Amino acid sequence: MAIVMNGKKITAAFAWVESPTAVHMAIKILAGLCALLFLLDIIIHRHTYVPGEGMWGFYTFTGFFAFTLIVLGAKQLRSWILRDENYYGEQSVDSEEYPTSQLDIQNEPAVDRENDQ
Amino acid sequence: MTWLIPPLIFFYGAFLCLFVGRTQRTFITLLAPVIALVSLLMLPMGNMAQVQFLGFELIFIRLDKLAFVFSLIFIIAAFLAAIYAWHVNDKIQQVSTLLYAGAALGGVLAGDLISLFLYWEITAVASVFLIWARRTPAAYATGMRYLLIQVGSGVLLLAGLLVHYNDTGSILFEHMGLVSTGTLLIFLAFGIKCAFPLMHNWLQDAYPAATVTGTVVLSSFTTKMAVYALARGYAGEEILIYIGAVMTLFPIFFAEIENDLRKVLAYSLNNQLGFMVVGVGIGTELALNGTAAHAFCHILYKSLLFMSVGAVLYRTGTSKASELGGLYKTMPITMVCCLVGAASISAFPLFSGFISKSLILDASAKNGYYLVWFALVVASAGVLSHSGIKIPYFTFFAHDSGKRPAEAPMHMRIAMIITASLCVIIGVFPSLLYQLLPYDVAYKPYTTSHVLAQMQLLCFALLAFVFLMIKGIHPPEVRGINLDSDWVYRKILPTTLSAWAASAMSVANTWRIGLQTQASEWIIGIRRLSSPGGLLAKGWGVNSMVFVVTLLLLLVLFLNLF
Amino acid sequence: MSPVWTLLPPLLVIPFIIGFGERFRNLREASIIIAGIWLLYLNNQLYSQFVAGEAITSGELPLLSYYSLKLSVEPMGLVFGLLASFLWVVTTVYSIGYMRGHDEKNQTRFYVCFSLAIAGVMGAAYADNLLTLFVAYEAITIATFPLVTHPGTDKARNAGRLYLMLLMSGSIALLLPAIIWVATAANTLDFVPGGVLADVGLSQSATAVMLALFVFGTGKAAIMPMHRWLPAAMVAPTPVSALLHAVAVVKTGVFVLLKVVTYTFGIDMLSTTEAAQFILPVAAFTVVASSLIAFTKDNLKARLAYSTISQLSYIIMAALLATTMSVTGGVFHIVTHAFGKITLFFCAGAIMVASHKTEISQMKGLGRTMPITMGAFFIGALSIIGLPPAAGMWSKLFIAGGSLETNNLIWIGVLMLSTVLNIAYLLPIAINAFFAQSDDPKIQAKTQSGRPMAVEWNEAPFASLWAIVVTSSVCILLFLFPQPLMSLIGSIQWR
Amino acid sequence: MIATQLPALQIIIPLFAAPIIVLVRRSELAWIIAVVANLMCVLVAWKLLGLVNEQGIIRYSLGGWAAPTGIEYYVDSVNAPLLLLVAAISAIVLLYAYHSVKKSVDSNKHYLFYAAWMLCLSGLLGMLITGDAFNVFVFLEISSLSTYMLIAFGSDRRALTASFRYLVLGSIGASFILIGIGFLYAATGSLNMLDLAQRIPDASSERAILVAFSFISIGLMIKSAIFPLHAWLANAYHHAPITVTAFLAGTATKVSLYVFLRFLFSVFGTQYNFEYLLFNVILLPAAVLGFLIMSVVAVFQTDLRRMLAYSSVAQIGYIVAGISLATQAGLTAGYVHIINHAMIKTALFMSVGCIIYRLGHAHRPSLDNLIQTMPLTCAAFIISGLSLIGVPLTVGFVSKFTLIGAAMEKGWWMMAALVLVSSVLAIIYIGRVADVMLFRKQRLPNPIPQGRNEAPLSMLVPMYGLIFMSLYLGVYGSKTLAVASEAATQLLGGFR
Repeated sequence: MAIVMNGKKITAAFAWVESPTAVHMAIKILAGLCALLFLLDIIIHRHTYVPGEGMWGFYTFTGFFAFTLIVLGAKQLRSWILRDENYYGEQSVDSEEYPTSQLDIQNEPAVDRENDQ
Repeated sequence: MTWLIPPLIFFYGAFLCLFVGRTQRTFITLLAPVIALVSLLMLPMGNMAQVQFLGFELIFIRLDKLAFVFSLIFIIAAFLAAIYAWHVNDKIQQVSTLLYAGAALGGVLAGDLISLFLYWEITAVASVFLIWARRTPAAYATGMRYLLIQVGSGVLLLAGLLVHYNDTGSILFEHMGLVSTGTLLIFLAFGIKCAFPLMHNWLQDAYPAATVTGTVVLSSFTTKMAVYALARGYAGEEILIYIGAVMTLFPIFFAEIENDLRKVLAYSLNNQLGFMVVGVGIGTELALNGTAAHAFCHILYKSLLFMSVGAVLYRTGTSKASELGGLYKTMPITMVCCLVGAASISAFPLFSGFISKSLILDASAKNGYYLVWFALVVASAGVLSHSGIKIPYFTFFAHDSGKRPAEAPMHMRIAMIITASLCVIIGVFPSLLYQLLPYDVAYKPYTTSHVLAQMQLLCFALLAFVFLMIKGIHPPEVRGINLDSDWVYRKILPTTLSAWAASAMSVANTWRIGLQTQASEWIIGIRRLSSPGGLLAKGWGVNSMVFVVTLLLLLVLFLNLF
Repeated sequence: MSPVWTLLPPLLVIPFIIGFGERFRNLREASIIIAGIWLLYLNNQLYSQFVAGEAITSGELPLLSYYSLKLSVEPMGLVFGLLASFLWVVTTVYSIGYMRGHDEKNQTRFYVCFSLAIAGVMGAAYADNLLTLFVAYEAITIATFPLVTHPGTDKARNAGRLYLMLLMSGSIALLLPAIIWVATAANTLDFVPGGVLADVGLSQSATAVMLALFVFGTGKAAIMPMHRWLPAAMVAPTPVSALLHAVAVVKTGVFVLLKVVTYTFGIDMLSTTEAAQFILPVAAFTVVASSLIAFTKDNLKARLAYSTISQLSYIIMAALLATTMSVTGGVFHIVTHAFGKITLFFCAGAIMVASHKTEISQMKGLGRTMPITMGAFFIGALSIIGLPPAAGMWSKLFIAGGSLETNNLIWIGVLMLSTVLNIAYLLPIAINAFFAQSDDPKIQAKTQSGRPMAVEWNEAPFASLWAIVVTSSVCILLFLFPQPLMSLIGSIQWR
Repeated sequence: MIATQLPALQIIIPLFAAPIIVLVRRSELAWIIAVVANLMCVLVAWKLLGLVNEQGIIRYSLGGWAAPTGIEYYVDSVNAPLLLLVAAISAIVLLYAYHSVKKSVDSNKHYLFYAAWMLCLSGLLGMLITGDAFNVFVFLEISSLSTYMLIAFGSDRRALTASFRYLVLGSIGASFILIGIGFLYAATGSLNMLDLAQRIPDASSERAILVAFSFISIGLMIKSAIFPLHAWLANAYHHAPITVTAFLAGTATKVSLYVFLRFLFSVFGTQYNFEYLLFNVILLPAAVLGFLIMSVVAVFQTDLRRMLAYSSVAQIGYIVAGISLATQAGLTAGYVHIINHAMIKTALFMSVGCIIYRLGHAHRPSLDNLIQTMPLTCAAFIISGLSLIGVPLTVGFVSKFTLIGAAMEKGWWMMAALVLVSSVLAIIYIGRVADVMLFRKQRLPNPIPQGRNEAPLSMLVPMYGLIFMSLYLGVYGSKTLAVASEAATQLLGGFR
């Protein structure tokens, strides 16, 4: 759980993110949370303004399906409108790199990847 | 006091910056917002700085609560951007930032249409330098497009205000409504700057092209000034509700598939504007409060997001999602700030977006715009998809790009941390913001049902994301360009125009050659007749002269005698 | 004081110019500057006397039986006179830097013709009747002709030929008959508030024809198709292009139209008939078409020339719209465009002197070596476009406002379109100068190092730079303080 | 005493100077005598003009024989200014002539040249001053014969052909006039113009009057070189010694035009001219076609003399156009252009004379960059050229303004427009010369010698005298206009 930085070992606060167990754990927590929220909807009476809003699980379904549909829709959209980066010519802002002279690109020295795990 | 009104303080700062060195400039950019804030707080409510000018009564300061909340956030945004841009050693950027912020502030405080127009145009001219400052040919071209559209909006405003003046004899900037040609033109002018659907593409075109710091500045002012102007002039105009609804929805799809993260944020900006426009369109006190609050919060979290993506760009040289990933390892603070911004924009409870967006959603529901309300709810889920998840996930997590950039510089971190703190503070203590709002409305965002509903929406959306990722349905990040309405003026128009021009030229050439041939034939004929030795110019012999004389004599005699 | 005195300084300085000649060129140029300041002083005297409410006219010189040469002072002329005399001083200072920096030949002749032209402009500004105006108009044509052909090249001679042909044939074949027509119809050529043709009973078509004769006959106003001389005349040395072909000569053209509309036709008469509606489209077309042509020009002066044509047609439109607001804007635009365009031309000349560049495509990155020049260029361009914080905005506002009183949105649309076009062809020059990569490898090397402005300056001579700074500052000052000028224009008697 | 004899002196002085010159024979002296005589003529003409202004019409019976039997000299506000004009122009050209003649004419023929000049002058002045129709013919012949002689002095052999052609044409014109006068006499029994004017309306045979009218008109049209009867003029002007051309251009055609005016308005009366379509059908088209076609022709000429000759025909077209309007304004315009064009064209030919004096030719394409060599001459040409175009502050402007105003006043818009077209053509032909003089680079194998090589002062001074006079009258145009207007009133009012 540590990476080497400037020759020193530094504990990366968020390195756990890459461990599959942690990811699985996070997914499980999310699933649990979702279940909880779903159940709460039965218990707690939501104050509503819009007809149908009070329907059981309204927000849960809306959230899930809206998201899914948006992603699917976007995917479809991409198939229509995606073009090569040079579509507007070589000198378009979409295809060029940000001029490095104005940046301060600093990389941490080589990282010992094996220590990551 | 007239000489110390807040916009002018920025202008003075800009002027000073022209003549001083780097350190002083940096301090001026920091100091100007502070002094402007003091000046703003000292201003009394009501009209000030009224000037008789060219036969018009200009009101440079009209301070009421609506103007105040926008002014305040503009000043804060300018201050935060200044911290973030501490490292910049570019006179042009610093001067134009100050001018731009000052002009935006001036526009919000303007009490009449002419001074509004003045500031409207200054924002256009000043802001474009933040794009050009990237100093590449592409940035130049983009900046030019941006400027043309911005000034186009300005001239529409000018035309509109003149027509309006001609109709009503008044140049006061107050509630107008869509009642005449003049107000329609002004509406369109506002609409362009507010990035209405189909007029929106300058935003996605230009903001990602600006400098690292420039985008942060740009994201704060222009569009919010337009929202303010709409709120001032067209509150309750029903069409705005539908425009706003469309605005919240369609950018989501584009944002979802866009690879350049700054462009994703630009689309997201567009989508957030939609919420505000809906608020303006509803026009009730609650809705307008929602608009003002949302603008306030939005400036903060959108700045924050642009800052974090900018920091990544600053350290890695790219902001393309396909090139990034795994940066959390070396940029943890940036990552946390980004997450705060993402949570705010997605309106998680306890973050600023939640307490402002709810106002607008409730207003639309209360006023019976159910369909619009539903659109906004869907859009809220969409916001999560691109700004809440995509930005942080693909930058800092996802697959490891192998990039190990250093953490953002200290000043950027400071700026981001302050901004993130503000987002959280407002989220936790909403009354801090609410008391600034234009109308006194008692509103409690943290009711159980509210929190529950929002959490359900967001968590299930998250769940969907996880589901889609696991199933591999979620679209991968690929390099490329997504066509949008700028296709019209970047592709179709140039091609067709040049084709037209070519054919017109060829027709004109044919005509010209024809005419020239004809004319030269004539001239040759005349020349042949008239040159020395030609019929008209040679020394006629005696015979022919006498012949002519005789002929003429006969003619005269004939005429006279018969 | 009689306005005739204003003719004196530019004429009186000529013997001195010739006398000092090339040998005492410092004295020669000093004498011109003194004459310029004197002229400015005289104009200012006229201004203060006028403001004090004194009626000022000169004695008459009977040229034709009923019509005499006569000068008088009225607000429009005063604006023009003050403008030209002020800019004469500035341009003289500028041309000292330019002509020497550029090693021009025949400088004495240059300055003599220049002074003559200024005398002509003074005559035009204070002309009290159409005849005087016409005489001054022709005098300017002839005095400026040697200036166009000054370089002595084939191109210059062709340009001079075109210049003289178009302006002279235009004025003699169209403007002169129009004037004679007025004389026969109204029995007077005087400028009278409210116009002299109102009660003559000209039919609408006759009015339209007469108006067309004036508009097209005044070749100096460069409405299409009478515009060809202007780009051609750009072969002249830059101070000439700056003062004469951006200010004095062309403004005389539009000044004639404004005067004619206000004092011969009378705005009431013109706005009640449809006569102007036939010519307005031509002016509008000129505005747009010349902007489009300007795009295609890579030579800086050529582009500025087409921009001038476009801007002149703004004023023609203002005159033809014939409302108090539009004519006010037109007179105002004479001033604002003058300062904006002269700045641009000064910059073009400075670039030519300092870095020997004439083509826009060569000027990339030039802002690094010539920041003051290019900064001034930016301000001048803003003024021409009509954006704050430059004065051009106000005049455009008034012209656009005036166009509304005719209840026709198309004219305002043209102005707006032109604004956008102006941006597209003027701003890139300054922007590329600052932001684009220079072609010069030395500068490239330095800018690559991350400090974009860390290059040694290479500005034009001080005299020229000074002039540039003055004119560009005026662009901004007039934006902030247009009030005195406006109140002067506001005192025009409309009826 | 002298004052009462002034009309006679006007003719007699040059007439007597001629034989004296022949007797003297020495060229310098001949020139001096001619100049003195001519200056005296100017003085007389000046006095006469003063007298006319003071006391109106002067009538002088020659030899004491009263009119209508005797010959009467008649001076009014129509011919008095022209007397001065002709005398003055002749004087100026004479002053100028000395060097030019010395160079171009055989030195042993100088006395003949000046004698012929004096005869010509007296003939011209006589045509102007006389009030007798037959006397007009006599003086016409005097002037014509001496003109043929003067033209024949040209150095070129073609001068002889030109002179001959002019002689034939001129003789035809003169005999037409004679025939016309004969018919008039037959119909009315009088030769005195005043008398004729009174008798014509109730003449026995209207047909005879009409024939007379036709013949006289055509005859005078030939002499005035009105298009299309102008053909003699170009060659004559081209090949004559340039001084003669300058003299003739300013005087001969103008005097014929005066006689034409006299006959048309004073003798026959306006009414007549309209009734018999002369104005509308003959004169107006002749005038308009004249100034259009001849201007075009002038554009394409390469020799300056020829160019100016055709331009003269065009300018005569303007005068005739003014006349054919037959209104107060039109006549004023025509009349004032007689004066103005005389000054302009003489000055132009004088400057061409200077060029010829130095270069030996006036071939336009060979005048490259002449301004370097002869700046004053070129300036003179260009200033006069501007006047020809009608630039304000020159006399040409005064004429043009008045003419166009007159046409507009009468509603003849077309004519006004065509006058303007022809003005533009004038810009072109003058501009082409100016262009070559000022800007053309030297590119001929035999370029003009470099360095200042101005014509002698004795040529320049009179030339500039004339130019300044014309500029003065250009600025104070109201003076000539007043004279012209007075003359027009007089003409329209008929004899008083």
